[in-house]
Amino acid sequence: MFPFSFEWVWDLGHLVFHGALWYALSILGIGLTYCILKAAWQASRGEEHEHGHH
Amino acid sequence: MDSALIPKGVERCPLGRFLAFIAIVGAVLLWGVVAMFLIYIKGLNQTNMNNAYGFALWIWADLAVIALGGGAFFTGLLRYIFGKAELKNIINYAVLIGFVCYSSALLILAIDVGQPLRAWFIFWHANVHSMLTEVAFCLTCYFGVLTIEYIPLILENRQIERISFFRHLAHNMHGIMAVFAATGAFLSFFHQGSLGGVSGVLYGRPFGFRSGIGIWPWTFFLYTWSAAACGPCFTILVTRITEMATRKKLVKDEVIDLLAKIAGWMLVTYIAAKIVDTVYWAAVTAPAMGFTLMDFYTNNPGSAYGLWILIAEVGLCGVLPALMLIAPSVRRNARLLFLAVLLAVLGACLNRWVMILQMQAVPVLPFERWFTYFPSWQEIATTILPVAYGIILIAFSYRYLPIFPQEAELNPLPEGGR
Amino acid sequence: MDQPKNKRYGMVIDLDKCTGCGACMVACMAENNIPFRDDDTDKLLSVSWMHVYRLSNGKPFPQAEECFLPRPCQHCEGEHGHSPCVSVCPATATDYDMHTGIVSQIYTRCFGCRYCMAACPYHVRQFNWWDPVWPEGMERALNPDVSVRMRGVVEKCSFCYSRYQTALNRAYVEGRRELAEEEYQTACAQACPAGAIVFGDLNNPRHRVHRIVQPDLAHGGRPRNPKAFRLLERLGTHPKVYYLTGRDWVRRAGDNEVQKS
Amino acid sequence: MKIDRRSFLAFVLGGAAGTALSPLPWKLTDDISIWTQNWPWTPVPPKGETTYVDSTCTLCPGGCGIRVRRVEDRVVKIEGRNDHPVNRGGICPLGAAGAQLLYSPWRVRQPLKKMDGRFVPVSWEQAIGEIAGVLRELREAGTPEAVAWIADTDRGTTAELCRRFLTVYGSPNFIRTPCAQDAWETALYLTQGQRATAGFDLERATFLLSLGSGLLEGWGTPPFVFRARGALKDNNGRFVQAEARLSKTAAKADQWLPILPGSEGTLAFGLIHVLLKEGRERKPFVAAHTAGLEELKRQALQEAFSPEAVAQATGLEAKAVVELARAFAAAERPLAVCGRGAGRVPGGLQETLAVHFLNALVGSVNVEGGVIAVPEPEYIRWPEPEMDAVASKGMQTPRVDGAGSERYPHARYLLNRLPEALLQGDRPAVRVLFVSGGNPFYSLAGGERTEKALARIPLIVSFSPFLDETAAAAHYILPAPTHLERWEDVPGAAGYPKPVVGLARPVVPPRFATMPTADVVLRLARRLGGPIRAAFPWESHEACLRQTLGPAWETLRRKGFAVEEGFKPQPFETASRKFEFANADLKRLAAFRPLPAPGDPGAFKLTLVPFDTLRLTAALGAPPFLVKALESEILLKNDIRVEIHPQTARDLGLADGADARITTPQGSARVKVYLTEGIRPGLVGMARGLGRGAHDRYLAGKGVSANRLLALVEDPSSGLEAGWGIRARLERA
Repeated sequence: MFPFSFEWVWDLGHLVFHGALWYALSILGIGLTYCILKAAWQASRGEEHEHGHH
Repeated sequence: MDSALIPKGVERCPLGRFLAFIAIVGAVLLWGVVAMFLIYIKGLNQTNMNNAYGFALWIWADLAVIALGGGAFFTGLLRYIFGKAELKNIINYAVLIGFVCYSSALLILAIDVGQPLRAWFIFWHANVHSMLTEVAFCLTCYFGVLTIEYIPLILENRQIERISFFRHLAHNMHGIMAVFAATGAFLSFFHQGSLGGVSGVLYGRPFGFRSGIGIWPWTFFLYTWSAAACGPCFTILVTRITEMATRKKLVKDEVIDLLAKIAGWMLVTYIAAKIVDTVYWAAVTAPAMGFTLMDFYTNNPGSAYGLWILIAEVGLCGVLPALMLIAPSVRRNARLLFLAVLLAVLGACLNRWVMILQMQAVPVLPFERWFTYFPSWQEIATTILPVAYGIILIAFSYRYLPIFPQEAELNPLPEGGR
Repeated sequence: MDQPKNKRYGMVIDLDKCTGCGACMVACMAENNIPFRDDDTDKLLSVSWMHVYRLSNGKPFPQAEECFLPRPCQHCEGEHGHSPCVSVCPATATDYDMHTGIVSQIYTRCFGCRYCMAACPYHVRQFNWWDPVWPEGMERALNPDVSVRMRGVVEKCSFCYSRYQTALNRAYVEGRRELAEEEYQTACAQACPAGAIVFGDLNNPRHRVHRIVQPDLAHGGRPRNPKAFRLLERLGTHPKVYYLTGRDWVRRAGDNEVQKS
Repeated sequence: MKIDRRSFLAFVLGGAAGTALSPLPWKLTDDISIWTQNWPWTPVPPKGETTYVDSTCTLCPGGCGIRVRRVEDRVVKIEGRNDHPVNRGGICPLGAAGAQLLYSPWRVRQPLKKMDGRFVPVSWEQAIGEIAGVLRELREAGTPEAVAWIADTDRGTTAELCRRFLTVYGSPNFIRTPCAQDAWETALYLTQGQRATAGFDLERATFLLSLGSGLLEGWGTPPFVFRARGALKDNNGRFVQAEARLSKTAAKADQWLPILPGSEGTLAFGLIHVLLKEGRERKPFVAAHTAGLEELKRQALQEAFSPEAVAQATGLEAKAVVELARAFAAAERPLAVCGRGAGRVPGGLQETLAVHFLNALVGSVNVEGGVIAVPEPEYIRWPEPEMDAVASKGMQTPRVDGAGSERYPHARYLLNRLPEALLQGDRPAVRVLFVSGGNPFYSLAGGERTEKALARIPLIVSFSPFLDETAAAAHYILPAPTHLERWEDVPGAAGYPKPVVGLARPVVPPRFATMPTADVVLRLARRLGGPIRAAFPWESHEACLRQTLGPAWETLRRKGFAVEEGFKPQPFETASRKFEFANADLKRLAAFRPLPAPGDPGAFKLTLVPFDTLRLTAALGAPPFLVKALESEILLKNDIRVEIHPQTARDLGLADGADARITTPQGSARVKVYLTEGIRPGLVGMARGLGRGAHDRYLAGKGVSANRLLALVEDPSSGLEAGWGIRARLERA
């Protein structure tokens, strides 16, 4: 639900819930984007890293 | 034939045998898919649910698999946040089991709703005060986390790994896995708890209702805690079953022992809290609503919810496995360990069953009678469907992905092997 | 007296007058386009907004007594409108209207998760397990003021909300803002041949419901009339449907009581 | 361009990402959800202008005022008229479901003729012509009395036209379907000398004693009786129900006396016994307005009606009988009523007389709160028809049902005796049977024997708008319009204590090629010509109605009903001008004797007692809403459930819900049992109205019909149907 849905209300419940939700989603999104972009950059540069020890 | 796909340094059964196995499980899967389509086309009248049993086998299955899938977040938490490094040898499998559990839960949920084509309204028109909303959001997000955690495993397939981008991607994702794991644990805490809240907030249902802190009923915390306790037990159980099926040792005993020990102490604390909760509920919460404990367990011909179920859940499948798991001697005995984790897993399932099914069986209006329910074959088939799907996914993952880091070491190839 | 602005529509059902004839059920079915099926004998699979329960005092012949209890949606107020069902709906498909006290259901919003059904202790909420089908020609009797519900959604009594809207529209056209008591009546209250169902605004001291129940609005609308009671009062659902009886056992059948030994 | 794996993968992934980022999936998701909200197979009732039309319900003898809500030309809802004196806004479940009858797909859409066992559509012209042909032949053969007509009422223009038609045709065999009024009307005639129907001022009674009447289960005009019952409650009156099972009526009574079934008359005499013995009769009324008390004393003070004997016969305690009599006598406005269940079976005349005597002893006759003799409506004043010789001769023949005969001089209609009469001789006494209402093929008891008897009639014509059992068995169906599509004058409301006339009007135009029964009669008369034609000078039923009602037509059309608000009952019209407890006619009646349930108690240990419910009907069939509203204690899937006491169940080894087979001397059927403490041990309670051979798929084929298991029982004092039960056996199936 977004603020433009008619049943949206600006109350504490919404703020807490959506705050936590978007916080978590942002972390995931940023993390994933970071990994992908970095991998693309590394792949284009033909970099190699040490293998097998994660 | 498919040897190019099989991880290095390990041996797999012949492709023919593998495919035969998949075909057998696939037949079960197909049965479930037929039932699923029957339900999609004809509607939920294909089930034995009714207006008194709006939640039934499926919701139980959802709650149960999510509780058992809790092994993923908790093992991740231990591995990445609390630094239990040994657990890296089982974390892959925990993630895979979690992935199977959560995808199954989502699948079942998608079958369970009356209007699956607009099920996304739960997101769009979300009511943030509903436990189910919280469940839906966190569940979906956490499924995303599990996917993120599972992807690097796929990327480590011998053929995929040859592509530089994927190799790098897997490496990078491993690099910041702690961030994902922490987010996953955060999300898990809330959705596991919210699942507990599903019945805990129902103040019209004295059997399920619990007091609590703020908006969170005690079941909120009990569910999270029990998922953290029983999830790893399920991971151990499935690992052991996999070892039996493959006739190989895949994870070292120390690793299992550590996880079992932590699960044991979690279970001890959980079951203590559960007992306190039960006593408080029986002595204070329910009587205030006009019910005694025995109102919930007796005089219920046809529904079979006797006091035995409480004893089975808290005693046989709670206290007993808890005590077993904290005893090193039990943990060292493979059979007893197996029994202990099995009981713990059953305990979690039984808890979820009771909180959903028995909650609805108990008559609340004094002039109503106990309600009875037995699932239809369509419900059973669609509940078994994810099990078959899980077995297939695990089989493929095991065959083609390096799930068990210690497998090669524990099972050295004979001379002349690959 | 300071009269609250908001309405709190409610109902009183005199169980000593109710004869269990079923006219309320049928009137409700006709008003609200309730579907019917070849076999509607399994009441747990059947949609009926109004259901008449048959209560028994449990005594042996010939001391046996029976009572009929019509059960519409109780339109629980809970605490501040948090009725058991409204707060649990994940998709905001049901709502507690603070202006009328009516618990509504948005069928096109509902996606059939049935959490509200699990939440409602009165079994007021019913699911459309089947597509509603009318035999050829009979769909002509459908009421256009009430939408027909599709398969896969939950429905329940709305206190004939469409009648409220119709009455309000008419009043507005006539330049009035307030409805008279008789202008808005539910189909069941109107049909009841025994005069057992009284409907009106519990906030309005001139309305019969208020005068009969004498609700203690400071305490969730608890009835002050000693003959009046609500179903499952102890749960704190604060229903707006009240029942009247002079029979002790009937009153006791309305709520659970921990036996003190 | 070389497509390698890399570029292919990039294409696929890029394409997927591009599609995901485009509005397409979102738009599609949204469109699909909008589709689920508007599934084409979920009907959307068309909007339109809403109008209300006032009319009168003719689905039962109640005649309630209804307010029909229409949207354009569709009937969407039927409500009770607030301003109608009879129902005052209330409505019964059947009336509320009336639109489902109008729109029933199982209506008969045009005249049908049965050929080789199947119905084929024919024109009105053809159907009426062919039937007229048969009628002409019978007249030419000099046997016009071989025509009979069964109708569910004998009042109003339609019924009077039918009866007039039979008269000028030459047959006395117009038969009204049985009801409790048969016994009441006779009782009023014999004791008060009045040709009237019995009205009951229930609203103003303060002590209501019902001897087995299902006051809340269809007896009289339900909304009126229901309201009266509420008024009794409000006035702190008392309501006592004497009945063998805890019916809805018994459940709502202040006191339930679980008497043995069939002992109602004995109880009434027992109460009279106590009243007279203790001198508790209302002496001023008895002295001033009654005659023959001594004879009643002689009759009632017999040992057989002493409290002890009555206690023995009814299963009550002697003390309870005495207390009841005293309470009844002490009440301000006591009123006793009878007519078992919904009052569809007349019951014994002596029994009704006993109840009526009881009312007379406490002065509750023709007074406020008592039994009121409501005169038959007199607005139909047509000139006597001219009869030809054939008609006169035919009218001289005795009625086929024996009503008015030496043996049953006071009976007017005895439909229950028709089956036996039909079985006599090589040729059945009735050659042509018209049926306008009542559905006798379903509602007559007697099982297969009754069916066999009726099947002997070579030509049966049904006027039913629906394919009911009688229509299914008929040779012609000449469908009438439903109650929402035709004009009908509705005189009287069953049990209502004032004269009232309602007008039913066409709320919507007829849906099908139907014809009002009265119009069919007019057409038949025209076809037959001569004096028959001359007796019917009207163009149509509507014209007849206008002309008959005269100035009242406009009032009725405008207001919908006419009620005599200030109605005062007429003085008694007996020879003594008093209420007569005894006279020559009464003396000739066979003495009171409680009628046992037919069957050998040795072979049949239990007794089957039928009961009525407002959620089913006797004749009409139940529209889908009623079947839906039916309790699962009565119908479970397709099985009827019979009520038995847990003790009976234990003796038979039956658990709640168990399958069983019930057998009576008349037949056998599969049932499920329902255990309840609300029935006397040894009895089997069975709802009437199921076991339908015709009707729609919501009703047909469900349960069994109690009528098929019951026998016809003739009351020796009047010839009226008086069966209240039958001996039965219940076994595990």
